[in-house]
Amino acid sequence: MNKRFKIGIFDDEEKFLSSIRSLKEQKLSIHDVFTPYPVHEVFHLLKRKSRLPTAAYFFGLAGIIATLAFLYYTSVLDWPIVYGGKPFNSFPSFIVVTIVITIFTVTIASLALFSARSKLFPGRDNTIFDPRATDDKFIIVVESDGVELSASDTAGDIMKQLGAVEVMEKEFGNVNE
Amino acid sequence: MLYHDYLKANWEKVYFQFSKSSDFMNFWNQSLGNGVFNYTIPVGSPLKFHGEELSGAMKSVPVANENGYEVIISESVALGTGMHANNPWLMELPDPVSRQCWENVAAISPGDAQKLGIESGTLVKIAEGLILPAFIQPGQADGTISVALGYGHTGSGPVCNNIGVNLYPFAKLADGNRSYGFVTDKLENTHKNSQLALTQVHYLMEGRPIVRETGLSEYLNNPAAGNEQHSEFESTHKSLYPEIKYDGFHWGMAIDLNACIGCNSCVIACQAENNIPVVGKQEVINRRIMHWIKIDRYYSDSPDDPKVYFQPLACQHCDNAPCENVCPVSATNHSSEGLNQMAYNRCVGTKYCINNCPYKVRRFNWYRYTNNKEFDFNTASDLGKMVLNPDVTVRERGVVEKCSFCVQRIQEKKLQAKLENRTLKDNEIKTACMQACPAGAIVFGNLNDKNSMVSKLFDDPRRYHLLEELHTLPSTGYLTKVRNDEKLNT
Amino acid sequence: MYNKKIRGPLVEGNKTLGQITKDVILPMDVRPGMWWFIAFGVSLLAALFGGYAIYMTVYKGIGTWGVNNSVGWGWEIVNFVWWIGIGHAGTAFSIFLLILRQKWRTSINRAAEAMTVFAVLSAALFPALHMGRVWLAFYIFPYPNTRGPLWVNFNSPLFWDFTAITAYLLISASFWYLGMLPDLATVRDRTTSKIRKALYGFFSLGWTGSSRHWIRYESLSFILGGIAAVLVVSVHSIVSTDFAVGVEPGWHTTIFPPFFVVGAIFSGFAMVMTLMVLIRKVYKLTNYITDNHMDAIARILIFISLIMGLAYLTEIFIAWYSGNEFEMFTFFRNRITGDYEFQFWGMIICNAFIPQLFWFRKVRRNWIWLLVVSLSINVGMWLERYNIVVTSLSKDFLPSNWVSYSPTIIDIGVFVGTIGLFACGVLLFMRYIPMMAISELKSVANIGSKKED
Amino acid sequence: MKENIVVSRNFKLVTLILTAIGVGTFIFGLLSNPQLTWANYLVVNYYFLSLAMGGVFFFVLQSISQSGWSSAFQRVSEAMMSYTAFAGILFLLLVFGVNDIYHWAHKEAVALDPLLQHKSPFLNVPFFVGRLIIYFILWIVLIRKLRSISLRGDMTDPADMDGILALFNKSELYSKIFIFILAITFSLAAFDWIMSVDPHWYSTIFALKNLAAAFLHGVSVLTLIVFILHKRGYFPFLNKYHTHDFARYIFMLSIVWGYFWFAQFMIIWYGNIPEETAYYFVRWKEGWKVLFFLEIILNWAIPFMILLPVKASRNRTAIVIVIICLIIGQYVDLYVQVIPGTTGLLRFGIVEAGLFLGFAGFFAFIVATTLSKAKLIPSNHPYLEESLEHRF
Repeated sequence: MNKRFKIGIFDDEEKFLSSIRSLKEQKLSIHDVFTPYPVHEVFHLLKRKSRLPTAAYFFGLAGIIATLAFLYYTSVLDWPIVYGGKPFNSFPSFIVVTIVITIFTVTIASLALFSARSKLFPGRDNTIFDPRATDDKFIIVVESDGVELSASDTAGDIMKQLGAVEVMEKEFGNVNE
Repeated sequence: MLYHDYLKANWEKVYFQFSKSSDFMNFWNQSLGNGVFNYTIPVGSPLKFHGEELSGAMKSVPVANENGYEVIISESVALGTGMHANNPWLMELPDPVSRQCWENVAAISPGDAQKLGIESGTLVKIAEGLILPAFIQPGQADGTISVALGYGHTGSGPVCNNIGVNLYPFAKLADGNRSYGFVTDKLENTHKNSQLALTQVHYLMEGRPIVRETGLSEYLNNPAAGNEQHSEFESTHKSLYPEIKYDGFHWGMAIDLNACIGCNSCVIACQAENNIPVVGKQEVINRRIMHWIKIDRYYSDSPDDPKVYFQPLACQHCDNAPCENVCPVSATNHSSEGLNQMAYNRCVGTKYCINNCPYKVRRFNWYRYTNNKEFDFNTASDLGKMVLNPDVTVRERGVVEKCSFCVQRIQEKKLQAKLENRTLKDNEIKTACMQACPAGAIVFGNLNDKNSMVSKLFDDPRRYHLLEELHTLPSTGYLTKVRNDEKLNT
Repeated sequence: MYNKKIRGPLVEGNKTLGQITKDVILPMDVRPGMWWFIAFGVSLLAALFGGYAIYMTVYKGIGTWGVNNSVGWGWEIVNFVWWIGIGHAGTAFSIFLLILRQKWRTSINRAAEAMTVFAVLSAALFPALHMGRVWLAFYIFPYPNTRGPLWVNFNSPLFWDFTAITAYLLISASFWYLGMLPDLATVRDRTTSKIRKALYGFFSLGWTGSSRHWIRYESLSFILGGIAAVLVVSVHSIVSTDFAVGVEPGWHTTIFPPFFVVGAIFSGFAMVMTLMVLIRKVYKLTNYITDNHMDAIARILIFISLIMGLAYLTEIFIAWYSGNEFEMFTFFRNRITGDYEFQFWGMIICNAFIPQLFWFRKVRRNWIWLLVVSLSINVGMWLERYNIVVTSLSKDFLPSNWVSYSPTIIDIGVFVGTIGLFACGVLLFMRYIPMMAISELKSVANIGSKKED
Repeated sequence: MKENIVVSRNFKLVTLILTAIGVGTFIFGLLSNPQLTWANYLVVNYYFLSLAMGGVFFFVLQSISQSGWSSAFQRVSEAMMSYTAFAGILFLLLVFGVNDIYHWAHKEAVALDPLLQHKSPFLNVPFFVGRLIIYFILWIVLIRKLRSISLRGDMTDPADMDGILALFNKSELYSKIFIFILAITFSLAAFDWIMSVDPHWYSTIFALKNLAAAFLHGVSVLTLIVFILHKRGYFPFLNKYHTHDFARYIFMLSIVWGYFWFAQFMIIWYGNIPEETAYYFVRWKEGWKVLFFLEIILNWAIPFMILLPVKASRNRTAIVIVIICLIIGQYVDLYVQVIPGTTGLLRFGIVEAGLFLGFAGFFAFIVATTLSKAKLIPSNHPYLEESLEHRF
């Protein structure tokens, strides 16, 4: 189903930020914003949060426990072998292995989670509202469908007033949240 | 068929008379079937010693002038007169003293070498048509050159053809006696070099307690003389690992350095028993000889009058083996009987164990030595493969191997004892080296059995381990050499 | 808050965001000069020579190398450690300088990370090749198997190596790739060629620059960065345990883990410098990779060089202090004097003395000098690994086992091959991937300038 | 913003009483059990010297890396540095105790021991004392230099940007020299004072490990001082980003220390060569094993676990808990390093406690008085602005 969007294009970070602020003040819902580099202020304004670090912490914990358990099982329970007089449970050696395997686990799991949550994977074709977002423009996208016409227009006006170089309305299909 | 007839006729003439059989064909077939014919030669009158004639013969030996050299032509330890030159095992067996193989060399004294600017490997001309690589032999008297016989074959087989120089033409007949030596007035440095196939290139111990020795009277005073470090190291041995108990067997080997004469029998016995490949001259030059046991030879410091030490060195089967720790694929680990064992099939050839072995007794299969025409020694032809011992695996290229304490023999005897429902007797298992040692220097057995020969030798105050300070806990012990040399005591 | 007046601008020439995009993407849009094709051809030839050497090694056996009964590891392990060391540069650059708040790293880290990936790929060849039976290399995986299941030996530093290198390759590659995502999208959105659009579209994974992407992207970079910091230290520490846990004199020493890590960063930074001097020269990117950048790397190199010198001294001092005859022999009679004195003193001069030239500002600002010194460090670090690997093995405990070592043409071939491989990789990178992190450059381009105006 | 610190009478009184307790214990100890006392004297003396060295490290590293965020706290590290001179005097006293601490100082022991004879060109009393004096002279001279450059900054005209930068560059240059000299001298000092307690044993990473320990514990005490001063209203601009950066320092250094500790232990454990394992063998017996593990738990495991999440590393209470663990941890670490090789007695009694309190009081007194002697915030530091408005 196609949706209509109001798109404001800025070439200055400050103007772009003040537009977001004032859109927020007017309680206008912003679909998303697009920037050529990460702007931390935006994360605060739009209350964007990532729980990836928490997830990674638990991946790490799981990795440590699983690795140590695996090492203990293989070297002590399943097939104990004497190497150079070392005890079966040669803990200092295990620590080295555990560090690396844990790192490995965390990486793979975090990458997978990132890919799944951000919907980024090879061949993925996410909607590009305006290709200049990856070059030098800052872009605010406001949803026009499902809101009153006046609200959508207000958003456009605000952006124009606050220094958008261009404001347009476009229709896109298959837009995901 | 000609040779067959000749052989048969010879047997009929020489050996048939000793046989109890009446029919020659019967005797012939029987001997052929057995593969051997045993007989006793009737002893005639005892031989007499003729002193005068000896001194006469001595007089006929030519004496070199002041600037000349006496050339001594000797039998080599490995090849003897050259009869077995085509045997690759013997061809690759290093000389006990020079530690060199695959050709004959002109051994000259360090003094002469220095005088003429000769180094080991320099080609020297001794006589017309006799150019040999020189070898500087500590202890060789100035003005003498010694060269081994038995090399330089031309039509005797693929291994020995065109290897070394034939010295027989220079062993002239004089007064009806063959003179194994001649005099030459010059030793010419040709300023050309060849590489010698040496199996050991450094010959000093560098003051390290590798071969420990003492004098007889000191030994009589204190049986631990010369071995003081052993108790010292033993007292400081602190391990961070829990001690491992070996129930049942704990195999060990004691090597008496006093008995070892450096004859190399153990080397060949081991090679034959364990299917150890022969690698050829170039690979020996590349320091890749495969012998599982080798006899290290050290000289005492003075090159003019050195004392010689022999030390058989094989895998020490350490209980805290540094090599086992580092193998990533578990190819080498410790058996419940104290053996440091190799699983050839598991080995991927990282060579880490070779590096981490302080004794450097592990060997690597650098090339494929079987079915490879480039290594046409024993295992490239169907006939050659007849020498292989079926009880021992032939190793693949890229695999590490080493002394196994003849584990196949251990298993065989253990099984036999089990079938006969009895305990294993001491000395029942003989490793190949132990079996071959003419001096009884090598003793193998169970260290857990306090009455076994090896345990008794381990209780000897002369016992020590090589590189004790590393706490590798070898299962091989050495016994201090006791010299009959009273000078040592002063 | 970044004080531009004191610290100097990170990007010179008052670039706008659009200009940055244009400048960085330019080398990808225009056909490279003749030099590129020549360089690529030469690298390819070197790589082919390496291919031949590898073929011989696998077809005939390790016997084609110079190693022997006592010196079981030779050039191949030297090269392995050398490459892995160089492979630490990218990650070290991105992570450690991030931790130390060195903002100037932005224009260099992309190339440094690319270098890391190619260097680690080159390095990873050797552990496989040095196996006698490389076709059984999978035995090292601890997977349930039909052999018992007989597991692997978790005590073995080679197993640690294997896991560490696999993890490092994966993480450094994904860290690099992740950093590239926004830039690949930039290329995708700017190109007019259909093939390129499809290709870069595929590899940019559908990146749009949305705030949802950016926040997760930053979190992931933070996680991967933290992890990579630990990993970069642990990888080379683990490589050092290949030697340190052994009993060989000159190998068994507790300082090896940090010493190897520092050495790795040393050689890595030197290689970064070599590369940057050339890239700067060829692509005229002096506004982005400024003289100050080179200056900063040079200062770091002096610092590390002093640490290296100190580590050598510590080793030598403790070798004497220990009173252990084997240690003393290895250090004093086989390295400082003896058969390997050339390699030893070469190492000392290249690593500890020549970098001291960087104390002079003129040297730090002259590209030829920079090239000379950075190359000499690379040679020095190679010699250091040679010293460690070969000298200890050639003369260890029992004099009867003492031998010397020299490489064969095959050894040399494999090494040349990896250099070729590395160079090919770098050249392709320069041609097809934005050489600098565009999005990061944009974020620092105007730092510190706004408030003052 | 309060510019200067005033040391209260009470504080002076308490610290001086503690110092007096220390002196009293020392004299009592010398009379009752000199060996025990000297060994503990070494532990505690080295302990507080290491804190001062940690201060030096923090100062020089910040200068060399031109870090901006920390410049407001520079005076705290300077105050800690200034203790070095007093530590030097206290270390000189150690000369009277060498026979009680060091096995190699006994002529008759050396005569029987070839290994000690080999080491005697290095390990002998005159050279030992000579080195000690040289270390301290070098340190004190450089510390005074850095301090005077820093104080000169306060006098400069704030508008004179070039003059300020020139001063900073000078300070950076001396920092570079210092860190290099420190690396050499402190390594040797660690070999001299601590490692030679077990004269047969050696480890190449030993000096590095102790260097990292000094840095770690120095920075954590520095952080503690900053927090205490903040609580008293001195560093009002201290925000969560500063806290985070301090926590990161502690976190990273704790990992580095743990890494060195593990490297040393693992390599020795793995090689299992008696020459080296003798050291750990003693420290693995009976009660020592508890301390052995306590050491790694306090100095690595707890800081690592607590400071891993970002939230905790911006929380001052969490950080203070970690710092307290580290303060105990350093004592345990040194105790485990020194005591088994000297008295070999595992005990914590009056002598141990009294000496520690005495030194702690003295250290606190010196640091506080030095802090009060100059402006708390180096007002003309070129990066001060970055520090005051520090954001991540």
